[in-house]
Amino acid sequence: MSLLTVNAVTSGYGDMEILHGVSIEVGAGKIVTVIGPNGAGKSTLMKTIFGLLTPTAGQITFAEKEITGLSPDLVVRRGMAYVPQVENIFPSLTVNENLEMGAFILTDDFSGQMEEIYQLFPILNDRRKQRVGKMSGGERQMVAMGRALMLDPKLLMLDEPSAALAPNLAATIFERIVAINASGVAILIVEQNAKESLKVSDRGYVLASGRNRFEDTGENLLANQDVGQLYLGG
Amino acid sequence: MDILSRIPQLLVYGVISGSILSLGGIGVSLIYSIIGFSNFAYGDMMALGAYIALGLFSLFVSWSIPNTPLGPLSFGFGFILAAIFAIGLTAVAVVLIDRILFNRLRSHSSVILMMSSIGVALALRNILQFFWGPQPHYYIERIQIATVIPGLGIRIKPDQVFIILVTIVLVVLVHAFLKYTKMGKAMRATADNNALARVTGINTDRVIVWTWVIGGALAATAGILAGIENKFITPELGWQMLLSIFAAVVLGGIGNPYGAIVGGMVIGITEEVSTAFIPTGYKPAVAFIIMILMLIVKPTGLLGKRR
Amino acid sequence: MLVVNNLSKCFGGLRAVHCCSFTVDSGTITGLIGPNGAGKTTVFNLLTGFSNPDKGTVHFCDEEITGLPPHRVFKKGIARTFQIPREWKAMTVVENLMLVPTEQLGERIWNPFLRRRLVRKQEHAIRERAHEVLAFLELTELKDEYAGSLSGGQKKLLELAKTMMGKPKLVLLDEPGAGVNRTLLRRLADSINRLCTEKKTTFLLIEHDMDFVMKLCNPVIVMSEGQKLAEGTPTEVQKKQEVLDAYLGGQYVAVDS
Amino acid sequence: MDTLIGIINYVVFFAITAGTYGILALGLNIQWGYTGLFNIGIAGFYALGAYAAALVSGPPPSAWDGRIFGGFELPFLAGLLAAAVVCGIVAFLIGIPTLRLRSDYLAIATIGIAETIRLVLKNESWLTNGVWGLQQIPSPFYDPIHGGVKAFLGNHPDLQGWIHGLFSKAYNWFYLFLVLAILFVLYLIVERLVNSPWGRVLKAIREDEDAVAMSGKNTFSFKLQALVLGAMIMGIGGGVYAYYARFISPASFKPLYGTFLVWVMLILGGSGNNRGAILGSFVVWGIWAGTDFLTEYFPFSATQAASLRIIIIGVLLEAILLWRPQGLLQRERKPSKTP
Repeated sequence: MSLLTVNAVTSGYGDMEILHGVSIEVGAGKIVTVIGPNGAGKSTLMKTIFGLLTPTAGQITFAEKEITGLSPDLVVRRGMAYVPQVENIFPSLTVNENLEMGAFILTDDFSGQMEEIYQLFPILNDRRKQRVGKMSGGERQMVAMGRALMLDPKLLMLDEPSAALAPNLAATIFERIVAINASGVAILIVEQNAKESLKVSDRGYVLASGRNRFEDTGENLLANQDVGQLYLGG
Repeated sequence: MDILSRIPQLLVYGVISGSILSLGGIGVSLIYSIIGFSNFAYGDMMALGAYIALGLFSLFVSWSIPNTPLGPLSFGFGFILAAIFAIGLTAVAVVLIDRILFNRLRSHSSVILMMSSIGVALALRNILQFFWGPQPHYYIERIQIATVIPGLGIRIKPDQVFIILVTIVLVVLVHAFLKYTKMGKAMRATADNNALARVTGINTDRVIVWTWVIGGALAATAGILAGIENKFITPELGWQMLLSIFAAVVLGGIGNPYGAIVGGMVIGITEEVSTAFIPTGYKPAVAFIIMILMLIVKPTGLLGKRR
Repeated sequence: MLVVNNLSKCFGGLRAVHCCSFTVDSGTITGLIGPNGAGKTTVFNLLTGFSNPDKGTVHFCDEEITGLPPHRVFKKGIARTFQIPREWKAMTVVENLMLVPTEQLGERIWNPFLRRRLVRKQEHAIRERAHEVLAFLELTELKDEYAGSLSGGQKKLLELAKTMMGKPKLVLLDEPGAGVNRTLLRRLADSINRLCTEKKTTFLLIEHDMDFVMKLCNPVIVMSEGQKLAEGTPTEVQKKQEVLDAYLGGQYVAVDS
Repeated sequence: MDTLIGIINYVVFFAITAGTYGILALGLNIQWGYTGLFNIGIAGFYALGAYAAALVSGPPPSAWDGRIFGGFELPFLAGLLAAAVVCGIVAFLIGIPTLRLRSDYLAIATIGIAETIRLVLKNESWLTNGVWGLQQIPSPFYDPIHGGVKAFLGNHPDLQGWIHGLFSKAYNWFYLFLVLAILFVLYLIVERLVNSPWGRVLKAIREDEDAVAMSGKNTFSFKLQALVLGAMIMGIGGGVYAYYARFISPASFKPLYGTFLVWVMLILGGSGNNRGAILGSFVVWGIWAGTDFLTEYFPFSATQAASLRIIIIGVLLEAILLWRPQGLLQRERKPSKTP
């Protein structure tokens, strides 16, 4: 069953069109990675799905309802969460407060969900009262993911979760992503450094210059020499 | 020797005016960090609060709501009730101004918001002047006798103790609000990163309304307390304090409400102590010079973050 | 022409550029490619004085320019563009170009009065130069448009035009092709090519559109983890396994604090 | 006939004041319209210029004056020069700590300097004569013109009444001519500057300061020059006022109202356009003067009427910001000549 369907979406900033009809699909409970060289339109795709950019053509369907052009706060309520690549935490708030902000739209008790997140990221458990601004890149990324998970979303979208992280930390992040997925959350990742991400993915898409180029299982894409050529042209 | 002996007394006066400056400074800082501009109408929002309290108080007197002085204070229940209503009404008025004006200009640069706040400042002040005239109005005309604190030789009036206590209570309340309530945290989050706050599902428009509510309430309180301390109010009451409030905010680090408290106290005390050495009329200039020195030494202020 | 030796720069705990060495030969269009975060833009910033290197040297035309402030670097003959075009929106295209030349007499407040004729003469020369540049890039019809009303691609061309105003020896282009449509991209590549052959301008450019790089650049320098990983003709670079690895799984070294 | 004479005399008086404001608006236009500097201490520079001119040109302290300084009885132009120089120095000192920071700081600092200037004028009697102000500031060529006309009219009592009415205020005509001439010269100077490469840098700073710095220009220096030059022009405006009023005191300078009126004039006329600045000063001064007549029809006290006028101007400012932010005249776009 498909959770998210992006169908021939065209989008961009102002008069600058970046996506020229991109289609992807995320099944419920799956991990999907979108890779591609810089400028391929990966982040633009994320922002368009989440309603930060309005598509000029195409449809986006989520949980069997159309969400094309819906504003972010409504998309959040439908069960989708988004972790931007940079500036994805509130630096002057503590870990606990960052997580609480993730649950801003909830009116009922969310302490159970919060405990689950602390179990998922034990490093954060000891630092609940610490200001996130003083924490390292890897810990910030975990806070950002934790914040996004507070609403118990059906789909978690991560924009380059391993960017600017040391390799061992990046490995930890991907390990956590698998753990989050095991609890039933579908995950859509955008990555430039594709290997780690494709290893854990059920399915992968390759974008180039705002268009779909390849689509296959993660393993097959890793083995596909043509994908590499796409990065290097020719 | 004579000058030095006056300093302890001046320190006490400094804490009193510093209290009022701190309250104003917190409001200016919150508005700056969350809404993103220096609000030059803040002083006149203070005056608005003071006049609404005056209006309600005379109304309550005409309704024979009792105002027997509470203990050693110069005012009683009727005045306190008027003040509380005035604080609420000022908050409402300030939110209305935002809806009509600032909210619609928010897509422009912060300089345009600053400019429009100057228009609001003059309009508010002259609305007060239109209805009440430029002459001073008295809350209570009774003269209060200062008590001398034995041993120290410092004189202080019960009303002044009240001002300091109200300030402490409000600072604690604002701190608790920002620290422990959901809306307070959302306000800090919005100040940190407005775009992320929206992505997270925080209703930033409601955050802005709340910011004005708190900013307006603090303005009214500061205005009323200034009226109690001065014994009278004029439409220029807030404007006369605005420069000192801005100096306090810049000193503490613009956009940091805790810095505003520190800055308010420093400015309040320095202004009062300076009167031992230079003419009283130069108080605002003293604040201004401290501010300029701070800008030269460390533009981010005492508690400011480096950007 | 440009010799970069052992350049290093750390931001916080992050080694953005680490012992990076390469050279750019006169008369070439050199491509600088590499995965995200490889340190390419940081190298540009270090070359042009927008940040100072922790270590290493930069020589330009046999002269050391390490750590010179931007305007001095500019005067030595190195111009650059930025990833995101920064045009002066409410000024016309011509005005945008005319602002660029440094040391304009008329920028001293008294000269428009005291040395009016000289200022006029210089202004006339600068205007002609701007018209020339616009003609060269086939932008003449846009000269009196407000820069803010140009399309994304036209703004990129304007950026290139701005660098040309100073007759630089070396031009650094940061992602000239990003957000530019195919037609304009071809024009951009053509303009760069003509500038190189006709005006003898040397180019060093960061670009992610590989077709663009492969067609235009020779040689190509590949950066990864803040270092030079490979260098060669486009086809040579394409075949190297380590380059592919860098793109698909490379992580640059970070000292996580 | 008398009403007509009255109206003519009023119009002359009106135009003198509007022209003085036009000078201030030109100064502000350099700072805000071309460079984007947010100065809200205009009244401070205005007052400073007026006092500087008065001290340079006025008589030495008299026996009952509190001041012990000034009164050099220097000519008109020397006074205007002093006004410009003093304002320029103060602006320079304010600009140094604030122009590298966000625009809020310049705003707060300029309002602070205006307030400080006001306090100095009030308190430093040795220099300013305190609240009593400076008197007998000589209007240029007052004696020859006023005296000459008076003598002529005295010698010709047979002339009709309206001629007497009209010419008894002849000095105002001369002063109007003087104000307009100064305004025109300043306009030419500012126009030449903003259309020079210097002005081009200012406009670019207004659009995107960082990008100008990246082009190798010292933006701080340009901003400082614009602030200083604008303040000098404002100082000249103050001087022009002082020579006409012949008496100035701290009460002549309402700290915020003056500043505010000039801002509304510039915004309404069209910031970034010098003709707009001058047009705006005449239009807004017209509205200001017009509301004076209007309020007479309502049963308001004098202070109420004054308040009402400021409220009207305040609402006008907000209306412009909301609905016509570009003002009456837009920024000029000069087509480039093809060689």
